[in-house]
Order: sequence, then structure tokens, then C-alpha cells
Amino acid sequence: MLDFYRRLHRTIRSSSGDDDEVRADGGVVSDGSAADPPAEPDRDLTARLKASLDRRFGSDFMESSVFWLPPFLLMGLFVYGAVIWNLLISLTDYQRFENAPDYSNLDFEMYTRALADSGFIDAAVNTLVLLIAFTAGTLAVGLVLAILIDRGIRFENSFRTIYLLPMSLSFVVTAQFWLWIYNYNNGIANNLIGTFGLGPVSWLGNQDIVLYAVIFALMWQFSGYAMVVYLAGLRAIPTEHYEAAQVDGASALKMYWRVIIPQLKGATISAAVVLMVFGMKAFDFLYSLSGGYRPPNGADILATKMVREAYANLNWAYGSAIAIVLFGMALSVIGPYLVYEYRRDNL
Amino acid sequence: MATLELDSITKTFQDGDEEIVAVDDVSLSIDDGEFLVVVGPSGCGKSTTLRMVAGLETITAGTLSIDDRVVNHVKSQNRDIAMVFQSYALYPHMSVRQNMSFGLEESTDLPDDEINRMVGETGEMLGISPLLDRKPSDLSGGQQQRVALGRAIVRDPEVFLMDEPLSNLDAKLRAEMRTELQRLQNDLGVTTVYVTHDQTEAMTMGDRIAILDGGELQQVATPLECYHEPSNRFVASFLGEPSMNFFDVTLEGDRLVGDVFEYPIDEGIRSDLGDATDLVLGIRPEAVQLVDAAGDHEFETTVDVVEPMGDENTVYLHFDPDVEPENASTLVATIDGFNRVSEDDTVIARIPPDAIHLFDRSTGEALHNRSMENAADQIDL
Amino acid sequence: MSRDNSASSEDRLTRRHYVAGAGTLATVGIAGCSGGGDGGDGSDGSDGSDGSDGSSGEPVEALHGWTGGDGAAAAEALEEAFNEAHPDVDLQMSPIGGGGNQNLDAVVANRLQSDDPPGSFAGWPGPNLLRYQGVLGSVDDVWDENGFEDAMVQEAVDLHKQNGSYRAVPLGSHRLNCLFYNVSVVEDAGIDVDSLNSPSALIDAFETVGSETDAIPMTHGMSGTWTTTQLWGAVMLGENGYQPYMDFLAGDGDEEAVRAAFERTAEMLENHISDDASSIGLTESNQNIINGDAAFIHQGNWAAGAFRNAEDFEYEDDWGFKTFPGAEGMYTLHFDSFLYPSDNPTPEASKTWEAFVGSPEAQVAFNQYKGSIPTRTDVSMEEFGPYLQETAEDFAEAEYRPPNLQHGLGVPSETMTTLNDVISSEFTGPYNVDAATTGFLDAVSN
Amino acid sequence: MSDTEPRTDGGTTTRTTRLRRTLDRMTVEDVGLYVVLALAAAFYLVPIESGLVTSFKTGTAIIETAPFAPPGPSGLTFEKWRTAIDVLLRGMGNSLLYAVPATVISAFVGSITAYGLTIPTWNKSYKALVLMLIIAGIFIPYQAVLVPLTQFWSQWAQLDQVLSFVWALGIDEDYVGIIELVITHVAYGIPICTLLFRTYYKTMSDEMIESARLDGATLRRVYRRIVLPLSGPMFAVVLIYQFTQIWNDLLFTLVIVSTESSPAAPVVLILAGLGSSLEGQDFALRMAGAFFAALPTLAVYIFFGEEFAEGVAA
Repeated sequence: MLDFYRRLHRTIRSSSGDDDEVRADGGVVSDGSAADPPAEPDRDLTARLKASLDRRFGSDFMESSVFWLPPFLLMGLFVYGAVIWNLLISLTDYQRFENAPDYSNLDFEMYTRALADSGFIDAAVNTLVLLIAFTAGTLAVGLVLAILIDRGIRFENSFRTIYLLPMSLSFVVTAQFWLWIYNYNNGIANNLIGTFGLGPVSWLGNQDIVLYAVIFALMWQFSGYAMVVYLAGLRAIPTEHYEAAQVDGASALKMYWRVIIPQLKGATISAAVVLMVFGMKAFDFLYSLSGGYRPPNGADILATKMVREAYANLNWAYGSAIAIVLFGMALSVIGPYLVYEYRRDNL
Repeated sequence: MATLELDSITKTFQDGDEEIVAVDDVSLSIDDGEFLVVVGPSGCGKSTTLRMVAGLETITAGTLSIDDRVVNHVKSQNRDIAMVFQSYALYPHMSVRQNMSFGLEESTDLPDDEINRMVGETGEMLGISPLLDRKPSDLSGGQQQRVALGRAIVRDPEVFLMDEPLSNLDAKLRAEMRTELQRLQNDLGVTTVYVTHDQTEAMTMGDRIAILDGGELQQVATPLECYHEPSNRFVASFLGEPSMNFFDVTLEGDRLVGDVFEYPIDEGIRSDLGDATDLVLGIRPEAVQLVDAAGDHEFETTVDVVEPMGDENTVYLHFDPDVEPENASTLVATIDGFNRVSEDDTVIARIPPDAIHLFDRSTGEALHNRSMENAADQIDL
Repeated sequence: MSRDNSASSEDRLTRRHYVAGAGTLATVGIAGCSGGGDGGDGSDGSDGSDGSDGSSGEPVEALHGWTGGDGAAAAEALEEAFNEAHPDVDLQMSPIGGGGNQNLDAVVANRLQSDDPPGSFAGWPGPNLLRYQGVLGSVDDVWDENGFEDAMVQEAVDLHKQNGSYRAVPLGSHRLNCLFYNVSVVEDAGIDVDSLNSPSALIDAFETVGSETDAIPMTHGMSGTWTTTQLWGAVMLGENGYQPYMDFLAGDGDEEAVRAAFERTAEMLENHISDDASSIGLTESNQNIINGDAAFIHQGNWAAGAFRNAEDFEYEDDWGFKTFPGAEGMYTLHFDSFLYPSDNPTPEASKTWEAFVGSPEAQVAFNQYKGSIPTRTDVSMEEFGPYLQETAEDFAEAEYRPPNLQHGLGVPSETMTTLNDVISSEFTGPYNVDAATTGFLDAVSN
Repeated sequence: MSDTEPRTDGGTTTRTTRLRRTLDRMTVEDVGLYVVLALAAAFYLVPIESGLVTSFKTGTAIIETAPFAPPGPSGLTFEKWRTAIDVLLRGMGNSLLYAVPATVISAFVGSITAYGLTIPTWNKSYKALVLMLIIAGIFIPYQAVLVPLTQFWSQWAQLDQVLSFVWALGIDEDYVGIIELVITHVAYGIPICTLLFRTYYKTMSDEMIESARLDGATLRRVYRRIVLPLSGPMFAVVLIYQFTQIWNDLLFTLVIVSTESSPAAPVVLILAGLGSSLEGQDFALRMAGAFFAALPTLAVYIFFGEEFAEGVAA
């Protein structure tokens, strides 16, 4: 019994111009078990079990579970096993190695301690700023590059490969580059702005701008990915849309702003999810940049604070509490996207 | 070859909290080898019905049986049916031969050479033998459509199901494929259920046609019966191009009084009406004749628009000249091409009493249909 | 290496419960994995005693962080020396590099957390042992049999004890109260280095360098905060002397002394260091001395290793050493030691290793490459360079040997992290003396 | 929109004439476009170039020349690359040993999981729940996972005891770390791989799948004969993405294999300690090592960049 509303949804969502027949009988099929029981009573146990399970969860449940259930359990054991372990430990007061964590009095003391810790608040704010600003900035740069490349230029492949190259480098390499580039005296950054007459800036020393300097470095590394996703998105839009906008007298800028970019919503969302994963990896970059768990002042994020608490101070419980908050923060940013997709029957 | 029995089939969807009835208590029985066309406007439930027969949709209520075997819970692959989809649904990475042999490889354990022989034969029959080793993307729309057909035929199923297979073709190719499909179906004699929204296909191809609207079965009959003896107002308006004229009339004594004319009727028609008084009078444009003298059944009209169609003209006539054209009630008539009529002429239009249909205005149900003996056999499409 | 999972002490058992609890709580475990190795036959000794049987065939696993440069050379020399001395016991030296010991600490913490301790691991003794409270075995027998107590300096003896028994054996020591200088730059500026015996005199010297030459008075890498914490420790010692420094470490530091030290340090950092300090590290600042861009640098004497490796950059001709002004006659202590975990997988082999670490051959073999000095006072220094011989003499005759602040001997690791937090937020420019002072006093008091 | 070069009649026009024709058609706007693109290319290449250049410099050359300036004739040396290569070579072998299987398996597992959750029809709300859990799984911070992971491998799944018969064959016992790394990376790769395949499978035509099901194909057959052959482009994307992530990942390697002296030490582990010591860092050696370690990932992007872009477009 096939997924009728998914097909229905697709026909409605697909440009309804040419498809003159729009089904009115929409709605969600839940494979209710209203149909009467199968005729042959004497089927053996497994078949009957399978049929009842199929009816309960939908016709292909048993047959499809062989595909997704084992990987789901493996992931559950590793990913959610760790989440639960962290959650449990964060409710205890476990420190150092001496005694095992006692689960007798589980309390939220660690979380109240975090809220009272100004270092925690700064790190949380920095993490949020980093996640949002990094994703938005990378998408913007990627979009501009994609638009430029999409104008049918020669050497397109080589440009595209060059923009993608940074993604293949490890943070050990990129962190060292950026230490040189941000060097106060002879760094490329200060030389560049020097030519425009602006005085040298202490990119990593100044607390207020170090976070944005780090974000810029991460944008350099991952905007290639955003460019590739947007290039694909642009190429998926039929050329008639470009021509129609031009015929309507829209300037290039307006055309992209009013006609093209709104259609890139799908590409934007899928790129944003992956870029957030890279944003979460900023720990490795900061670790290589400062050669330790303490990034330059003003760029401390939850991940580095968590590792400092857990491994430098051996406050396992406090470290796990920060980990749970970090996981929760990432979900709170991605959660709305998931619910939105679910409500649009897209999930 | 098999008989197909739909017994009060119903399909409901759960959209959020309210429930939508897509197919409401449809009962159909299709004989062995019959070519039934299911037709209706968009969203009338015809595709849902077809998908329920195919097993691609669960059946909310009612029983579906093939050759008297209840198949509600039988998986689609075990119903021995083949389906041609609107988008052909060919496998892009497989050659035409592989596309056609996929069905046999999956559902039967025939040896490969046997399968190749059958595919070759079907290719011969459909004239696509030279294409067997090409990829679907290299073929034209028509060729792809034939391959989709071939894929269904080669499986030699009990039942053919076709979901608007011609709608993606251009007009000329569509006409060719219509006749070829009919010829094929007659040769193979496979029970076929064919869904379309195009009434021309319905009228020309089906042994019988089932007309659906709003999920409810309006009428199941031969094309001629549906055309000439529509069971209700919807069927009457749906078939025929240009569609039937309708005038609201009320029965007073032995005359039908409309707002622009009065129409005397004889006792025979009178007896069919029973006690219904609020009626709708229907007359096919091709049944209207232009005559010289006014009378009981002839009315003075002015010509608003003439649409020459080559072999015949479609004329839009108004009853009362002083009212502006758009809200005057019009009578559409089709007359043969040589009849010289031009705009603003006043002509006498005759509505022959044996060609009128009368429907109950509230239920739309047909109370009186035209008599069949001198009805011209041509169907004006 | 087979795991000797003997459930030895009471607390170890409860940890296994929680592991099982967390594991099953997590999700359906993979069918194949056995639920935690069942307890071996190890005897049930107090937390300090070693397991009885420890199959002797297994190699002793010694984790350490010396992966490059002098450290790697020293580790190899140590390994060869051990193999010569104990051919019957095979040793598995396991270097874990990166992040200056932080990767090593992380791996050790992980393994201790999961009941899989290594045979022995490198680390700092003293308050730093507090981290590993309850999981370190006793090496009292090693200390007694080898007479380490009289061979080592008294400070070493005290610092390697915890809860009454020895937990580790020292291998080498770096000196922390050092001031290195580029001879030619200092001569151009006309400074008599030996006359500098107080932080204020040092600051005057910086001013002279600033005015006389265009070199950086003091090169200081600030991409990490540890260099500044270490500098403050040296200034605190130089400015206020031994007792106030020790009081501060003990937790009741005198506010005036701490503030004075911060003021001196602020004065140095505000106007006597290079303006690209925030983006350079240890390597670049050593390089500034080597290529004559800077006059002075305060660093542990591992910096001497870097100078030794530089081409034609000789002690006394090109670079010189002076005890940090104000801390003359003192030797700020640092120890590289090997700690001995309890519930040891290879008790016999590990004990042999610990004994060897404290032996003269080991200390000579290791320290001559490492650029540090042996912790034993009865070792001949002829294989060492002139500079290290001098350092060894100072070490032996030092009036006081205060523990260093930044490398584990002064305060527990958690306090050290808080101190670095204070430096990071208050003292990496602008230099907020008051906030830093209160920050430091709070950190060491609770 | 600058018009692309019109198709000339015969293909015989020589290269120069074609070049001249495009040159004279270059409007100001096109020149501006190419300048911006070239600047962007420089922006992306300069950091890589300066790293590469540094790896060939001697110690003194590093000080005298600017980071991005090439070494003078005197400053050029291959010695750093030589030391880097012979230190890291065995690491490359180990890294390939775990990265390639982990990448291939996680891509395949991602594909079948996404297939199981997209193409077959079963109850929508349960399917959405499973998907949400999987997608949320992407955002677990790896640092928080290290301790439970170590405990899992050291106490729960003691593969080294389970596989003792392998060690008897003379394979070094440390290689259990490689197997543990493969399983760990597959497990933590499932969320992102499933999401990537999921977006791809959603665009697959439903009618094609339905017609295959009607033809009697079971879900397994549909996957093997139709869905798998058609998911080529997305496999390219996932393989390239996963290979880079797995190859460069230090955290899991640190926890599972830990020491660089282990015969099974992957290249990132050895690289972590390379050229850095208490007395200072040898930049040239670190850069040479980093580039040598990055060769496979760089190669993958240069050779398969094309498929990566198309895969994302599919």
C-alpha cells in the first residue's frame, strides 16, 4: 500500500502549471487496520505476526526494517549511549578518578553551577554567535561565488576545485596558516589593510574581534562547500525563470534577489545543516590555533570549556553538563527545521 | 483473462483531524476482456480507484476481487496485474530490453532465453524492435510510451491498468496511439481499466465508460448510452463538446416555463416527470435546427458569435435582443458548414421535442431522455 | 596484553556497577560483547598494594609526551639504557604527542576512567598528584631498596609522597627561575647583567635596551596564557622573596606582595615586549633571541635546548644565563617523573622500570639530551655541557628550592587552570592589576 | 548573461582564432567577473601556497623570508620532507587501513538506512520519529563521547580478547585499534550519511518504484537493481565527504590507538607530535608532515571534485 500522500504532496508541490490534474482528496493515509482480517485463518505464527506488525506500522515495515533497524541500533548504542552516559554523569558530582560516581542523589547542581559561571555564559554566547554567524557568512560567500561561476565562464571546473580545496586540509595545517596571516607585524592580513592605510590590528590579541577572526578563517575553509551546493541549486532552476525576469526588466541584482534566491531555500537548508556540523568542529581549529584547550581570550566556546573542565580539571560531571547544554543548543538551532519539515510532510 | 469486481469500494483520507472521502461506495463489475474507461474531472477519485485496484492504495471499505478471488489484502505483486503510468516510469539506467524483461525476471522463474523470446515478440508487435538496446533517455515521448506499454504486455497479466498514459503526448501522436491501443487490446483481449480526464479518449476507446465525480460513480454504460441517455445532469454536461445547453424551467400544466421561453410538452414526456416541477431542460447543440417559421418549439433568437470549425459552425444565439450579450441566456447550436449565418442576424431556432432531456433541478437526476430511434449515430466531439 | 581485571578494591567494584548500569541504560548492547571482563584472581589489597600475579611476560607500558626535538632524543636514550640494564624485561615506550602534554593527560585520564591503567606514565609530582588521588599505587619498596631518599634532594622526597607513601620517581629537573639574554644585544645596550638582582633593576635594563638599541627588550610569546603565569611566578619570587611566594602557594598570600608582583609584570608587558606577542608562541620568542631581535627572555631552561640546537649560537659567546633578578641563590624546581598507577597491569615490570628511572645511568642518559639535570645529587656531570653543569651546582647548593607555579609543583591542576583563566580574562592586555590580584588570591585560597 | 561562444560551423578553426574571437567579445563586465574570480582563487590558494612553500624552507630561510614568499636558492631544502615522509609513511598505511573500509561501509550503511526510511511505505509518524533521532545524532559533540567510547571498547567489547586467535597468527595486537576505529567511524557516520542519501532518495520518482513493486520485485531487489545503480552521484559525495572527515579525525584515534609508537598508529597521531617539542616547533617539518598527510584527501578533491559537485546537484 504505497505512500499516497507523499505522491499527492509531490504533485501539489511540483509546479502545478502543466499538471492540470490536482488531486483534491489530499490528506495523510494512516494505514488504518479497518480492512477486515485476511481470509485464510490457518497461516503460521510468523506470517500472522508479520501481517499484524505490517498492519500496525504500515505494509512494508517488517520488510524494510532489515534495512534501517540494525544501523539505527548501532547508531543508538554509540551516539545515544554516549548522550545518556553524559546525562547521567552530569546529574552526579563525579570528579577525578578516586571513587565511582554515586547515583544516589541525582541533582541539577552542575547545571546551576554552569549558569552561575560567567565563563560558561561567555562560552555559550560565543558558541551561538559562531554557529549562526559562521553558517550565515559561509552561505553568503558561497552564494556569491556560485552566482559568479554560474554565468557560464570558462575554466569553471578549475575554479570550482580550487574553492573546494581548503575543505580537504586538516586543522593542523589551516591553524598554522591563520596564525601567520593574523600575525601583528608581518601577517598578510595587516599588510593588506596597511595598503589601504588602516593601522595594524591585533586580530588574535583583541578580545572583541578574535571570535570574528576565527569565524572568518572557518568561512575560508568551508565556503567552497556552500558554493557547490548553491551552484547545484542554481543549475536546477529552469533557464526560463532567468529569461522571464530579464524580460520583465529586472536588473541582475533584483532578478537574483526576487526570483532566484527564494527558490534556493531547499539548497540553503541542506547546506546550513552540514555547515553547522563543521561549525561544531571549531574545537579542533581552536585547539590547533592555541596549542591547547584554552583558545585566545574572547574566543572560548563551549566545546573547549567542556574539554578543559573534563580533562584539565577532571570535573567529569561539570564537563558532561556542558556537553549536554552544547548538544541541546545545536538541537535548538536545528529543531525548528526538523519540525518545519515534518509539518510539511517532508520528513 | 479475468473478471474484475469492485463491491462498494470506499477510500477515506485522514488530513489532520477531518476525514476526506476520496472514493465513495463505487461498485463496478468488469467482464473478461472488457475495455472499461474511467473518466471524470480532476480530483474525482478515478486515479485513486485505479491505484486501489493495483494495490498501491489500501481499500478503506468494500471488497475488490479478481476472478472471484478477494484481493483486498493481496500485495500488488501477487495480483497478476500490469500498470502503465502517466510518466511511463521507465528505469533510466536499464536498456529497453532490460526494462521489459525486469517484470518477468522478478515475478516468474522463466529461463532467460524464454524471457528474451517474449520480449522480442512484444517488441515486434509494438514496432520497437530496433530500440530494444537503447536507453529510455534516447527515445522520443511516443517511443517511451510504447516501451511502457510493452513492459505491461510482455507480462501477460490478468488485468491491464492504465493511468492517463497518453496525456504527455502531442495531439497527433495521441490520436494514433488511441487507435493502436484499441487494436492491441482487441488482439490480446486482456481486461483493461483505462483512466483519463479526456472525454474524447473515453468516448472512442471504451467498451463501456464509468463516469466519476466527487468520488461518486455517476454512470456506467456504453459511450452512446452515456452520451444520449445521461443518468444525471453532470454526465450530460461532462460529455459532448460544445457541452449541452441547460435552461431552468418549471412545469406548469403541459408547458415548461423558462425565463426566456415557454416550451409545450406532450403527454408522453409529461408522464416521465412524475410530480417534479422544478426542472432543467437540456438540448444538445447538434440537435438544434435553424428553421424559417416560429412556432411552439421554435424561438426567435439573434446570433451573437459564429465559430467556424471547418465541417461545421458553432453558433451562439441569444433569445432577447435588448439585453446585453453577457447576461442574456444563450443557446449554443452546431450547424453544418454551408449554412450562411453571420453575427446579429435574427434566426429561428427549433428545439425538437424528441431531442430534449429533462433533469430534476434539485437532484440533477435525469427524468426524461431523448428518444433513441432517430438519434443520429454520430457523436459530436 | 591480557587485561588483569582483578576487582582489587571496594571502590573499583562500584565503578564496574556504574559502567554496567550506564551501558545497559544506554541501549540494547551488541550481543557479541561480554559484559565487562569477570574479575581476575588478583588479591584484595589496600588501594596502594600491587596485584600479586601480574604475568611477567607482558611489557611495561610507559606513556610519555616527548615526541619531538630534544624530548624524543632523550626518550630514545632512556629506552636504550633500560634495555641494556634490564634485557629480561621488555619496555614499551609510548609517546603521545601534541598540545604540550595535554593529549598525554587526556589519554591517561581516559584509560584510568575505564580501568585500563598503563604500567607507568610521565607527569609532574607534588600537588599535581592530587588529580590521581586514589588511583596511584605505592612505590615505597622501590624508594627503600634503591636508597632514593638520601640520593635525592629533600624537596624531591617531599613532593613525590601522597597520603604517606611514594607514588612516583623523579627522572629530571628543569630550572624555572632563569633569564636568558643575547650577549651582543646586551653589550650594545651596555648592560652589566650580573648587576641585575631585582625586578625593578631588570625593568631599568629593559628601558636601556629600548633606548640604546632597536631590539625588543623582552621577547614573550602570548598565544597561550602559560608563559604569562610563569613570568608572574618568577616576578613574585624575585620581588618578594621565598617566604611570601611559599605563603601564596599555601593559600594565604599577602595581598600587597601579589599586587606588587602584578604591577611589575604589567610594567614589563605593557611597554617592553613585542607588539605581535599575542600571535607568537615559544618557538618564535626563542627565535627572537637567536637572531638578535630581542635582548632578554624569561623561560624554563628548556629554552637553552633550543639555543643549543641553533647553528653557531654558543653559550657565553652568543647567549648567556642569569638567575631571574631577585631570585638569586634559589632554584625554582620542576620535575619530570614517572607515576605508578595502582591496579597495575604489570606490577613487577613497572617496579623495575620505576627503580631504573631513579638510577644514575637513566638520569644521565635522559637529561643530557633533554637539557634538564638529574635529580640525584650524587651523579657526575661530565657528560653535560658547561651550562648544565653550572645549573647542577646551583641545584645542589641552592638555599631555597621553591616549587614552580605553572608546571604542577606549586598548586593543584584545578587551581592552575583557574589561575590561567584569570590571566586569560584579566591580564592579556589591557592588564588589570586589581582584578588579577583578587583573582589569584581567590584561586589559591579555596 | 554573457553569451557563451556560438558553435562555429566547422570544428577546424584553430585555437588562436577561437581565443581571439572570445577575447574581442569580452565585455567589461566579463573582465570584471574574471578578476573577481581570480582574486577569490588567490584568496583560497595563498594560505595553501604559503604552507607548501614553508615546507621547503630551511630554519634560517623561514625567518628571513615572508611566510608566503618562496625560499631563496639557499633556503631550499627537501630534508624536512624526507624526515616527514619516513616518520609518517607507516602511518599512511595504517590510516588507509581504517579510513578506506570505514568510508565505504559508512556510505553503504547510510544508503541502506536512508533507503529503508524513504522508499518503502510504513507508518509516517514512526518513520519521522526514527529520522529525527538520526538527524539529531549528527550534532553530538565528539569531545563528550570520548570517555564512554573508551569504556565501551575497553570493558564492553573487548575485541582484543575476542579476536585472540588473530593475534596468534602473528598480527600485532594493536591492530584491534584499527577495527575499533572502523566500527566507531561507521557508527558516528550513520547520521550524516543517512541524511545526505535521504535528500537524494526523496527526489527519486515514486512511479518508477511503484512500477517495480508491481513487477513483483521485493524491497531487496528494488534496492539492488534500481535504487543502488541510480545512487552513484550521491555515493561520490558521501565517499569524498566521509573520507576527509575520517582521515583527518584526531579525537577517536587519540582515544583508541593513543600512542604514535604503536605499529597501528594512523598518520594524524604521528603528525600531532611531529616537529613540536618543549623547546619549540619546527614549522617546516610540521608543514611538510601536514601536507604529506593531506596528500590523499587533496588527491580525492582534485580528482573527484567533479563528481562531488555533480553529486551534490543530483
